[in-house]
Amino acid sequence: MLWIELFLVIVMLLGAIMAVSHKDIINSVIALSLVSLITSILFFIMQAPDVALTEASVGAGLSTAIFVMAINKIRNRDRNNEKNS
Amino acid sequence: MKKILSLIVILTLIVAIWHFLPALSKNKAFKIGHFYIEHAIKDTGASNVVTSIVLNFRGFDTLGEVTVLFLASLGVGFLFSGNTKNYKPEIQPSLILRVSSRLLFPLFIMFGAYIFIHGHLTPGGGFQGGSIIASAVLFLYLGSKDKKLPGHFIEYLESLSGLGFIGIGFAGILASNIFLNNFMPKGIVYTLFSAGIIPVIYIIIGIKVGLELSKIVADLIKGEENV
Amino acid sequence: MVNINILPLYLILIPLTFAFLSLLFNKLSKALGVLAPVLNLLIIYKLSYIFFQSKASIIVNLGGWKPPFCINLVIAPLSLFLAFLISLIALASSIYSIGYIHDKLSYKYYSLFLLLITGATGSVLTGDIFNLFVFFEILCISSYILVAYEKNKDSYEAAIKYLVQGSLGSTLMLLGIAILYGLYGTLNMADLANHITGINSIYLKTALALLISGFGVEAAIFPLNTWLPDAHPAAPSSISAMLSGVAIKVGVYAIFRVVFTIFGHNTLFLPLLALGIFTLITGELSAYKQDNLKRLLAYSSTGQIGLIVIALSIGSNESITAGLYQILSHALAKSLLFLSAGYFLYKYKTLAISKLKGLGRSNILVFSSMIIAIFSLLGIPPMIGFYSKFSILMSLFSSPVPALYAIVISIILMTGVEAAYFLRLIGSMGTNDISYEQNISQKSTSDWLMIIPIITLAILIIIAGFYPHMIQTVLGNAADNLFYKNNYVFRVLGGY
Amino acid sequence: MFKMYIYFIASFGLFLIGLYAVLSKKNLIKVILGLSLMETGVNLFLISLGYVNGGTAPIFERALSPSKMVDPVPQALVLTSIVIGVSVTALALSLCVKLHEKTGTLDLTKIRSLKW
Repeated sequence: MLWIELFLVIVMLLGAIMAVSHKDIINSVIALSLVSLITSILFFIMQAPDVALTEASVGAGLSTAIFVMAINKIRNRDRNNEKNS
Repeated sequence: MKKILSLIVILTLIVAIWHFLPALSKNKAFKIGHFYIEHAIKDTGASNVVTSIVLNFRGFDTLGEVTVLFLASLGVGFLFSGNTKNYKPEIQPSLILRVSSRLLFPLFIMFGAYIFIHGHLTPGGGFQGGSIIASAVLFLYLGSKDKKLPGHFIEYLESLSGLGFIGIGFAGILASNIFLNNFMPKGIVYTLFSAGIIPVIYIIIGIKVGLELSKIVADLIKGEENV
Repeated sequence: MVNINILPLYLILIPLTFAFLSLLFNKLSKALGVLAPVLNLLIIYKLSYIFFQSKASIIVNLGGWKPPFCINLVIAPLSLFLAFLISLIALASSIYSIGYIHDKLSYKYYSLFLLLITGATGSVLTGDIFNLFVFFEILCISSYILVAYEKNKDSYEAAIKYLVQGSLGSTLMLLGIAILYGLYGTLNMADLANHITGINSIYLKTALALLISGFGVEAAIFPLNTWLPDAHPAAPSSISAMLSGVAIKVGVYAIFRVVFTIFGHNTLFLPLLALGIFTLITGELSAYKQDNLKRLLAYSSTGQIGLIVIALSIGSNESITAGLYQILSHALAKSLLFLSAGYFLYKYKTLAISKLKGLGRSNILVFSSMIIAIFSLLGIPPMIGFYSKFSILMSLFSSPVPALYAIVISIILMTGVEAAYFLRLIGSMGTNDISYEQNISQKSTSDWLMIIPIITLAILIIIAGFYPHMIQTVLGNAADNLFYKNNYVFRVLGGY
Repeated sequence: MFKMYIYFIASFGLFLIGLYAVLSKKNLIKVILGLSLMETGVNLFLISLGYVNGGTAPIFERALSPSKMVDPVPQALVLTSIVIGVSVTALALSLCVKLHEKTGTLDLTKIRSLKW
């Protein structure tokens, strides 16, 4: 069990570093979603099923969707601006 | 500049861990936690201790939390109030996505409702169920060609369910002079109809959170005004 | 008929319910916005009447459990005083907004405004540290949205700057609360205060630093106040008055509730004293250069917050009384000034002081109220501001402060700077030659709706100046409540 | 015991990586992402505070003794803080979209007043 946790934590921290440092913002958001998902598993391991459920549905699911939608809007507008000019 | 910053960050990390490890490893007795564990099933009738804390012992926090989410949906709705166009995806969804989104939508809703109705027995509750409902709405959007949620109507429902939460708290005042008191009969533990007002509040919260998050999703996905 | 033990709860529930109602009944939103502060003032009147009869703070336990296990509201002189201040400024600003806010989404404005009141009142009344965090979030988030209310480039920039710094602050705050919970296993403020005997271990120091920096963002203390000069001018003027008169003060209250009550520190608190002096000096010096009227007022606000923080962090009974006095006088004067700045913006569509030249004479009522407020801020004798500044200086002399004369001299110098830019403002607005061509619209009722709150606040400033000793007594009670932690702990935990 | 150290490093690691992003990144969305990371770190810290080695989840079953349950209070607090976090994120992102509509950029160095 210990090794699984260690592995998860290392992947999570790498994901966080990738989320912060990646050039493409969409990839950062996906990495953030990965971090949230692993956090949710850790919550489950730490006997907090309620929080794990919330983190999985809100943090990994909806929050990522909100990020992607906002980025999509911004990119669409950028593309339209380029087309117009 | 950036390198200095990251160096500072790493140094702080090391110092913090160095200092905090002994405190964490002491593994103190958690005082109020034990009280809640002891009293949850006896005094609230909910077998999920977290639910009994969220809705009964510290129910006022949850009222605030629901208000924060209400504020967010109000704010997002306010910021995008100029956008009135419907959602029109650039790439049309395929037939499979269209049909399956319609087929699965009621199942999603049912799953969300199941989670918030059983909040006092199993993990989960209003917030989790509500966010699942919101993802159902998102799914419906993704599988549709042209869609619009009735924004004003949702706002009405949101405020109504907010008032419902306060109303239940107020019923506690009428029944026993204590706000948010669990005045209803506790029922038999481990069954669906138990724990007094807890399932009622969780259903209200589930509906409210579902509406608010779906409204945020709908506002963010809506078409642009001036494009 | 009304039960005393639930009456304080209505202070929070009335604005919250009205916020929901104003979305349901859009037509009534203006009436609801005015009604909520009025009802709150009536409740506060009743509560203070009860309080002065029984001399005991009222503890409201929510959910039917005893204090360390439930959330409780503590109705003591300090929280009553701050709740009174919040409702008073809210009343003035809500009447003002009827004349000031005209767009068709105004029901959302009132809903947000009511939630702002809810957050402020809730964080003042609550006796539980996590509940304080939640109400603080309500206060902050509603002000983020209200700062962006004008929907132009500046307001979006200001709002997002405020949002990023504010939520950074609340994350730090949450970490501080987590450490406190990890150490003592409780969240009730009185129970925490009961456990903490002094700021001795590294964990407590870390937790205190995190909590101060978290609340310090909202309180606009020196390194964390870069959002303020953008956010306050960008908001609609009625909201600037609320933010400057109320929101910052709630932040200051939270900091000193943590320092004095929870951590039981009851002597000079040096770090905050130093930060307060920095806040004072940077605020006043940056205000001097401004040409934008609201920006000048915002910088002046940070300067005044510095003064309040200095007074409170000295940590003697008199100095806390003086600090609360300064909170009162600054809240009245600064919200008056923001409201009148909004009046000029509404009428002449400009805030540049150079363009407002000579316009004071044609709006004599507003202008004379502004002069009264400015004199009060500067501390000219008959106004309330004189007593607050005077008592801050007196309390400085009577307590063992290092580098006493440097502090006193810097306060006096900064008052000089303040006088310089405010007198420049008065001089430029009161001259005879009018450079900016006037296109005054005819006087309408909405004008009067804006003028009446301004004049009322001015009258309050003058009247309060006549009764310094009465206010001193009331605030002295409030200071005791903040200062003597054992009393507080006893009242809350009482029979437990 | 070693287990606690792992969670501790994980939560503070997330917190500090997020803080680094907030302080040093130029893209506004990255800053908001950093805030979200910090929030997650604090939540993980809170949950790990309440964890007991070999404990069970705080949900009663018919044949379960309450003596070995983990602390339920941090879980309730984290529930609140997650919801507050997602509200702030949604609000921040919609402000970003509107700001981008007005200025055409989200680069902090190009926006006049957004230097912190």
